[in-house]
Amino acid sequence: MAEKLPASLEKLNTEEYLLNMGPQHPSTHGVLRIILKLDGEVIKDVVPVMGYIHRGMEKMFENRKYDQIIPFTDRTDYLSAVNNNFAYVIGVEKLLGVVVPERAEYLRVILAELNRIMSHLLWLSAYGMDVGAFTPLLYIFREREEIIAMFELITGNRLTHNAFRLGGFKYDVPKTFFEKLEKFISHFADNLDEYETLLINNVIFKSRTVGVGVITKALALSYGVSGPSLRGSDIKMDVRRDTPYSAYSKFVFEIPTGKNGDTWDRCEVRMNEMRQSLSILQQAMQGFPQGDIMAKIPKIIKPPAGEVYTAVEGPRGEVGFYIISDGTEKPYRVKMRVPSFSNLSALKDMTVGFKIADVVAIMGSLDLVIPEIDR
Amino acid sequence: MTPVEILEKIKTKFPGVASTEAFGILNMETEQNKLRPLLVFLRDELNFDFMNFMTGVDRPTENIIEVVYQLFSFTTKASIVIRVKLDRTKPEIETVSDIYRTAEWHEREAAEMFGIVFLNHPDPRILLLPENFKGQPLKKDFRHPNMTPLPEVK
Amino acid sequence: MLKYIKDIITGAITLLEGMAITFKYMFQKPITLQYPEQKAQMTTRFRGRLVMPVDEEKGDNRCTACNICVKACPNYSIAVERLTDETGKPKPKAASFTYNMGTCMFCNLCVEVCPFSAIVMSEEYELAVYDRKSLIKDLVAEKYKLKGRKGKWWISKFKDEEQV
Amino acid sequence: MTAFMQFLKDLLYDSGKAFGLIYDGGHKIWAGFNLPPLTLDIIFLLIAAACAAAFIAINALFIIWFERKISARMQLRRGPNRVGIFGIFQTVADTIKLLIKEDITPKAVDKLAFFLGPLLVMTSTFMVFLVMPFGKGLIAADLNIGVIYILAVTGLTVLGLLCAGWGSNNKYSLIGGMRSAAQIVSYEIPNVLVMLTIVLLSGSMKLGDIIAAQPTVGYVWMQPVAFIIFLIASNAEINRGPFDLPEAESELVSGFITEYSGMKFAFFFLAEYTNLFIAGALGAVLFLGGWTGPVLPPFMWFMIKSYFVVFLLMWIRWTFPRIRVDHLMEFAWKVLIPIALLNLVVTAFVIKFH
Repeated sequence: MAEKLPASLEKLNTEEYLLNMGPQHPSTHGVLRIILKLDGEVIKDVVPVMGYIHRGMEKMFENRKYDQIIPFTDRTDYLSAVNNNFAYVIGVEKLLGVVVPERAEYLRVILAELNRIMSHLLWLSAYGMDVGAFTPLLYIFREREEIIAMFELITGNRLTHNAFRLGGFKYDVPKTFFEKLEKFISHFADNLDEYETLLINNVIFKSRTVGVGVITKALALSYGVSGPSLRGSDIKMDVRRDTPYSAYSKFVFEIPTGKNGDTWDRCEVRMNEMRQSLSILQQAMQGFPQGDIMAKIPKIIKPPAGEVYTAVEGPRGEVGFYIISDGTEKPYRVKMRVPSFSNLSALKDMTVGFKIADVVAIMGSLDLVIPEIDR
Repeated sequence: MTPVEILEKIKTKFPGVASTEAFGILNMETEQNKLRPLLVFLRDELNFDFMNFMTGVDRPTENIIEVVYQLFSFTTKASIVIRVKLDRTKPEIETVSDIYRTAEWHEREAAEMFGIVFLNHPDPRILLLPENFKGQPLKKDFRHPNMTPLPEVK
Repeated sequence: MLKYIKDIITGAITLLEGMAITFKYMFQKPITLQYPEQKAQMTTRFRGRLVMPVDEEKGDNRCTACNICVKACPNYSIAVERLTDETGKPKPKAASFTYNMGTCMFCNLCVEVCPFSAIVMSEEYELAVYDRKSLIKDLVAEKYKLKGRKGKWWISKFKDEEQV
Repeated sequence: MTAFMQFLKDLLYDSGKAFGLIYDGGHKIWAGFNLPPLTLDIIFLLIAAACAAAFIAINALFIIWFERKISARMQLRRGPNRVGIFGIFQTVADTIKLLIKEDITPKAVDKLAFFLGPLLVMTSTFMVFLVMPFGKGLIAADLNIGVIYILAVTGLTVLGLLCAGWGSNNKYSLIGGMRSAAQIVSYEIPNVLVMLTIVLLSGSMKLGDIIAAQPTVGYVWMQPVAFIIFLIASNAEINRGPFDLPEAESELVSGFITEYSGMKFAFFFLAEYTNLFIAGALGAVLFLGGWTGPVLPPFMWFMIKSYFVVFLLMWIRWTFPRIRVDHLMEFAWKVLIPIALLNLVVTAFVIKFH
């Protein structure tokens, strides 16, 4: 402001104040704490504080045998347990030099894509809650329940499946699974369109998300943002396409991207991703091969000394495992590369200048899972 | 770009960088003071624009702590691992958080887990551990009073 | 001005579309499962808590106290003690099979490695108790009988499911 | 006997006449005891107030149940179905729970403001019932400035919410209180403009006259735009979704009611749902012809129409996401007020030259 204000106005002392969002807050999706510096309703600064559920996973891995680690990976990102298993399992298999039978590869892809849809559905419902629409949650949970039932059929658990084993699967698929999958595929696309009309294309929703939380291409790359959050910024990066793992090179699918890198783009990318997952599911179901479900692997797993980094495309982004083996039964060091960790680190550059309600919308669009960040 | 081509390009600029290849990923070792120029070179000239992660590895038998940087190129789809060996008694290294922004948090994590000091780090607070926690838990010789040894099974 | 009016009209249309969807759903059947009265049907592979069912032919459990499950457990929630005869020589029989449900991850690894099919994950899922001590159970002393199942059903349960 | 039947019939269909009989009879008997008539008037007034309070309580119990059932139906759920038939007594059980709960007053609160908040909110909602025409003659006082009275009294709610927000000494509550003040003040204006159109059409501010002046189908067919604006603005004024910013639970936890518990919390809850009913009733009176209608008693018609508007508001609430605070203001000042003004001007012209 160029001109000098009158003395009576200058005395007016406005204060910025700190607002503690979390660790117990309905929309931080877990025990994440965010310290907001507010000027009225406008955000001046954001500092995420975390570690409230740090369990020392990486230390635990060093004291477990290779096959015992798999159930622990479920518990980092509990919404995409299969994708975490996937990243770890293909890493150890690479170290061992095991070739997984094709049937197991296909089943892995099916489970991973189902898991992705399940996770995105939960994101969509929770995001609806974040922006104040309660009703979509209950519609979406119907579909999610169907997927969970399928997982229960194959693995026996609903959320932390412990689905994969080194070398494939312990048990083959039950017959009823494909009937259920077919039924799910037949109606899911229609329901997805309905949710898009109900929530994503709603004018209130659009006004809350378009142009909010913009992150540029260069900044997103530099922050290591991955997954749909990165693709929202018009970067066609997808581990499934860039470094194909398992059977992904056999399927035809597109990588949806956004244009502006704002919150609405990230939402739209996720919606389109579910459609792509559906098409992968269809392809995998049609081409599902016969044969073994488990490769021959040694009874005691002792990979040769060496190190490997394997990553898969999880629902939230790149899930990676950096495994160092020293030739014993237990890994020397396991580092988890978790997508939410990097995604959250970009929060400050997205939120400053927006309002409290936008913080909730932006965090929701990043699809954070806190146990994954803390590990 | 194949790993060999990348290697040749790097060798011309930075002679004396030891490297091996494992599972299709280039594994490169460099020195403490060459790390930052190397990363800048990789980012600007070879398009390694994405840092997957960085972390530490404790190796008490060799008395070193390794710092590992994994980079990925979105344009060429190549990956590279860069490792720097630090003295275990006094692990110090320059921060790279201004080259790759994601390194800021990863470095904070590595600092508290391994006791590595990142010089010139913009925000050197602890990240995940409780505030009054003593020790660096991911070091191999870390012991905590509440730790109970795992039962031996015959 | 035209854009202003157009925005209002398109906005109103999206709102009405949304309202039509909720109105449509008002006349659909609720999907609620009235929990305590109605219960969900568990699948064959469902992983409830660990049990050691009584083999009716043998009249006892099938455990030989070989400790393989103990080694397989990632969380060390199983401890097995062997039965000894009068001379102190160990017999292939478990004296006690201590299972700590508080640390169990329900990962099924112990069941998969068991060479004698002595243990299995049951279909129970209401596992909450008031006391932490009652989470630790001795499965040998429990003499569990699988409910509604006959004979050695659990041994062949995966074969019972028709495979593709 | 026939006189009694006639009295009963009057009580249902022409309550003013029946109450007049009671009033006159009461005064005759009272005069026999040689007591001043003023005391009897006060007693009658107290009885009327007690009736209104009882109505608020029972109606709130029902409306909460109604909302829970409606939302459940929309969300493929069953809603309350454990206490009583169709769970109709669920709210009663909830109220009993709230009554026996500990009433926590946090240490750092401004005690006076903290206590005054729910009281003011409740009082202002209660006062509206003075002019609410429940049926033919079933009205406490048909003031000739009825519409203005309603606007003035409902505006008082802001004070209560601000008191609650400020007094709670909680940052979330403060933001919630401030938001509600801004919101209610802004949305008062389109509401006034819409009511002004109705006043222009009917030529009176007395609610009884407005009802009488309406054609049997109500003003809604003549003023559809005004009706929609009324729905939006009154929905915003009673702080319900998609305008529930002051208590947005995903942003501000619960806004100004974060620190309240027990009976004070119940007061806010009661006020919210009573306000919902008032919005519905006003909609019925101003646009749907109030208590007029065939066959059924006027009171029934009034309730049916009110609940229809209430249902519309619930439908809106359970469909849409929450609007953002700056969009809320923009919407009021840039969309609603211009349209309402235009509507008013057009109406005025049509009336003048028709």
